[in-house]
Amino acid sequence: MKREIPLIITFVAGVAFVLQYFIPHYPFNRFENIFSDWFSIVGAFAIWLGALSLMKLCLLNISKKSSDWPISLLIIVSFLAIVIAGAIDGFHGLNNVPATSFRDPGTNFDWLYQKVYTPLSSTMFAILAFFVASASYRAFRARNTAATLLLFSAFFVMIGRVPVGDYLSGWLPERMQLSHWANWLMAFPNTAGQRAVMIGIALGTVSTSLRIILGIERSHLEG
Amino acid sequence: MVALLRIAKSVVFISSLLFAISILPTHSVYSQDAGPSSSGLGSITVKAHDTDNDAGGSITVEWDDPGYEKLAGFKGFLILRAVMPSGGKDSVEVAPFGARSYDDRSVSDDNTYSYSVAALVNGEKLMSAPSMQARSSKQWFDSRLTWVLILGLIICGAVIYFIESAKRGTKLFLRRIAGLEAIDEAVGRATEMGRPILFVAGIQDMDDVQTIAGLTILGSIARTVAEYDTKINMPVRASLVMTAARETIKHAYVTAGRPDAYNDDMVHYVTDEQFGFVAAVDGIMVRERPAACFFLGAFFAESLIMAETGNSIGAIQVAGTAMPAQLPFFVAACDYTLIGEELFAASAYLSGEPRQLGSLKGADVGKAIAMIVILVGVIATTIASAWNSESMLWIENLLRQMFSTG
Amino acid sequence: MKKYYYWIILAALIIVLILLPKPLIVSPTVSTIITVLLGLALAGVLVLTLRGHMIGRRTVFLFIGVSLTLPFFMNYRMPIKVSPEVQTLYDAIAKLPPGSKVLAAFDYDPPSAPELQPQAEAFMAFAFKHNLKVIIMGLWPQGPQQADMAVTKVLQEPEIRAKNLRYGVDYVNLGFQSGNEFVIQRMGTSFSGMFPRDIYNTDYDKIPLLNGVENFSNIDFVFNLSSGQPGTVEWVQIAVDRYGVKLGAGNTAVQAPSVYPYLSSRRLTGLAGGMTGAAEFEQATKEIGKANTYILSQSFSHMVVIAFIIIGNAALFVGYRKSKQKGA
Amino acid sequence: MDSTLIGTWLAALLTLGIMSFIYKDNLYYKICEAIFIGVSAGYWFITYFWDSLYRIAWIGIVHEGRYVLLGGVILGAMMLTRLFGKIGWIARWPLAFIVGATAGLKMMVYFTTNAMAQIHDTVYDTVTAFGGGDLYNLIGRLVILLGTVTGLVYFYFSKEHKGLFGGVAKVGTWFLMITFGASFGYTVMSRMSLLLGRIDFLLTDWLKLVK
Repeated sequence: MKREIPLIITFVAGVAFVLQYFIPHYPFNRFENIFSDWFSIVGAFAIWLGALSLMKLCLLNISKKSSDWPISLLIIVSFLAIVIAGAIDGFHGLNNVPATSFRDPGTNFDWLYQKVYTPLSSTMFAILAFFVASASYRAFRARNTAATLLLFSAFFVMIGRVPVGDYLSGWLPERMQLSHWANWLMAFPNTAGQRAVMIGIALGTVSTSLRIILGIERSHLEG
Repeated sequence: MVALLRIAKSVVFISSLLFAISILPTHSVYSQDAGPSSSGLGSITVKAHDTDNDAGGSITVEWDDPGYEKLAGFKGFLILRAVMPSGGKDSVEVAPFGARSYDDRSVSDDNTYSYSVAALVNGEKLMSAPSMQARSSKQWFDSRLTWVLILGLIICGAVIYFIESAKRGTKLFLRRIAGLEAIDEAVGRATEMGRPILFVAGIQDMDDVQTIAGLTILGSIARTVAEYDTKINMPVRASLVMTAARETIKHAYVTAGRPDAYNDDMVHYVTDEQFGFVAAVDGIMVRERPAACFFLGAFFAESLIMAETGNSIGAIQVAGTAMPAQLPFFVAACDYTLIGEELFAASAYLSGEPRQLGSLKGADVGKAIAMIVILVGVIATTIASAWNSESMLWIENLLRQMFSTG
Repeated sequence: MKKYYYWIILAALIIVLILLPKPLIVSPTVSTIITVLLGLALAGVLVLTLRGHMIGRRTVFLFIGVSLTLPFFMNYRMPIKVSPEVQTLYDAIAKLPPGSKVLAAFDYDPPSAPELQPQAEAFMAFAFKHNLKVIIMGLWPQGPQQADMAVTKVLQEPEIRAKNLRYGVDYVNLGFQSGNEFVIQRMGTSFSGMFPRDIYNTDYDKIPLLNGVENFSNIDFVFNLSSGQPGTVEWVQIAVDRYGVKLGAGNTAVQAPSVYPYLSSRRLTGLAGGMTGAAEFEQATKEIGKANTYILSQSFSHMVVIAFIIIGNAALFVGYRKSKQKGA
Repeated sequence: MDSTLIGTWLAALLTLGIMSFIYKDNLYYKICEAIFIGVSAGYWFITYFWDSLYRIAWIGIVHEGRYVLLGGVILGAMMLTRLFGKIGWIARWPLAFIVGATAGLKMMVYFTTNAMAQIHDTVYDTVTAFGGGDLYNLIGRLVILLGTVTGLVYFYFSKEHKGLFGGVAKVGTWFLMITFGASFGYTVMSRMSLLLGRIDFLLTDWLKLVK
């Protein structure tokens, strides 16, 4: 039974959500909305599991006094700091008329978000610039036909999409300029490749979904 | 499973039945010519009927304009509604300029309504005669999706057919996918070097099919890992994925006969924040120095940060994603990349189960249809426009109708 | 001991930077000299590589950092040509009559702000100057906050301040709603169902601007700023395909290629992609802002990346020749 | 020192800390990473609490009487059975529901918007180009036609890539490579602008070196 019930649930849910796509009649028209609500509620419960797993690993590090236990302590402290700030700001906001949100400008939560979370997140994203450069230095070598094509199309788009490209080719007729070639590459060969990938993905999704619905693919449900 | 398949077949049957019912007429259109109006322009003709393909609660009002909109001082068409049999008129809405139809979504399926439309010119209301009565209703099938249903049934039917025939023992040929052998090789190397394996199942939650595909590949990898007794480290970004991944790995360890070696902490949640997760994964990479990194699932901008960091520590890297925008980075920075659909196919290949492989064959039918339709469509249209061929024009129109989705 | 050198150098550098005269702008002559020096350094790297010394990642990183930072101090502006997809976007917005209701969907967060914020500011300024009514919403939690920043900044422009725009009448911020593409789906039937209250907790019905705005049929144009999922793809798939809205978008450069198919099938009206798109959009709307400053740094770093690609291939080419000679 | 100034300094120091990672892993980065993990995990924890548990579930059920939401709460509670070893298997039920619903939902969405719409556009685009007579457009559309079909051949699993079929598949991979190159080239630009944003913050807001 432990094994069958989840498979039946998967099957019924899958079929119901395929059918709802075609049926505007109540209650099928409500399915998508209900699913999105349920999903976010389940997510809110599940994050307790995640947070506890994170805390557990950190506490384990601290109790074992492993080499970087102060780092684990720092994780716990910063976690609690923003949770407490958000909880206090939130409950405080409930009493205001009209009620205010925990993330309104001026709250402690918002301060932490603006001054700690945002710079960290933006910078982590930003160091990608360095990695893009080193990856291009290494990867864009004309080793074989495929790599040469990759190199050439990247080169054209890169140079054609900055004003410098217009400087270099400004003397040519408009149809021959670099920016025009870059636009052409983006609009046609790029679209073609994207479409092939997209159609492939769509059919891959259909067959994977069917495998899931029919219970053939079920490793995530067996423990 | 046989029972489930039987249910699937009956579902297919029922849906075709529903489709058949749906193309029967479900509503009627009433219309009536209006009497002459006070301006010299002739009358506005109003039609009202149930809005097609909806969940009820809406009536579509259509009218024609004998030329009011061109008059100076024209303010708009006012739509008026009366509840039948006896109710008084109330105004619903002034339609925007140029509109000739309006969906009144404030009606109840239990009442019958009659509509009239008034042209507002210089403060005067030039009324049309009331329309015939209309009542809104719910539909059981969205008739615009008829071709979606038919094509969907063909492709799903093909998938199910090949699954069934594979189960009955028919030998199906499928070509190799480069990169799949690399998975075993990578795990083997990690074992030799005594270093761990890092697995990232993308950064989306369980409501993305790619995450599920990543997890099924994880199942195969974890089995090898359990057999070789290698260490696996899997940070996750969503708690639901953590739960599912634990089930997957646990099952793999049980199948490999080593349930005692399994530990929940192999899979650990870090944070829901995309780049916080990346910061942590990068930290794990430079400190634990895994010998092999797997990135299989839905990825966004973090793809290259992870792949380049993995590259700098000299790990074998196998990636796979169906995010077209991230594929270039994985192709550039990883040793092997499963491109788009290959990610979905990989789990079927790795399982080696005939039924799983059958489903791939079914998807190939879809690709064959796509190619044929594209080629036939283009050729038919070319011939149609060059020689005015009626039959080719018919094919062109048919294809266009089939594949238009909205 | 050597470990701490780097930190001491870094700290000293920061102190020097703090003590420097402000603002620090160099003359065109000095700018030219710096550019030439950078070029020479790259030539040096080329020579080294050709001799068989492959340079490490960190040297590449250093060049990128320097090439992005230096142009900030240069007093120079690049001429910019507006591309067709930005032009169609501008035309679509410029064609809207005053009083048109525009839905601005902010689906990005701070990391994408350098590319999208200039577009957001240019759009807001243009909309306010041309009396378009703007309804702001976000499918990303931080989106409406970004919108708020753009609005606050734009409202300080003298021409716009003179208009005395009022919240709730000329623009409104509906805030964030979770549910990704389902939100768009549900907005197809009812905006107020999805956004019962605005970001300041005012009821939907009590906001004058939203009077009569029931669903997409009451919206004249949707402008979507997007850096991922959910974003422009979802807006096209649901709002355009199912509800027939007119949609224009500003995307990050990464997102843009995956949106191009929709542009060529005309389901998307105009697209401003990446920093260049932002600079072009600023040019088209005549709202010159940060993007036009950034584009110089951008061009410098591009040249550096392209130089490194050329260097890498030169090394490969030399390697071929050497191996051929050995073979012969 | 006012809170804005402290905030700017804090943000600047955290920015430099993360950037130090590109040189190599170090204590400064580790500290910033720990703060990042803690703060962001907490951010999402509390956001889920207010946005989903309070705003959707509590307000929805208690104030608006939408009892259908109870289903979500029950599924959520089932997730938590994971914490109690013995009955932990119940957590598979909500997982099964989510996976099944996702499969059904995504299957149709991808089928219509990715497969059908793209096929439609490919045929339609080529058709309009034939009618248009513009050579530039015509060549472009033919390239789309060729690239899409050969690309699909590459993804075709049922036939070995040999002979003519293999040649066509090879052309398909070329198109994929051109696509990847174009995306990559386009992306380089975007990545630079992200770093620009941070450098702008350091130079303008923190050091006030430029206006």
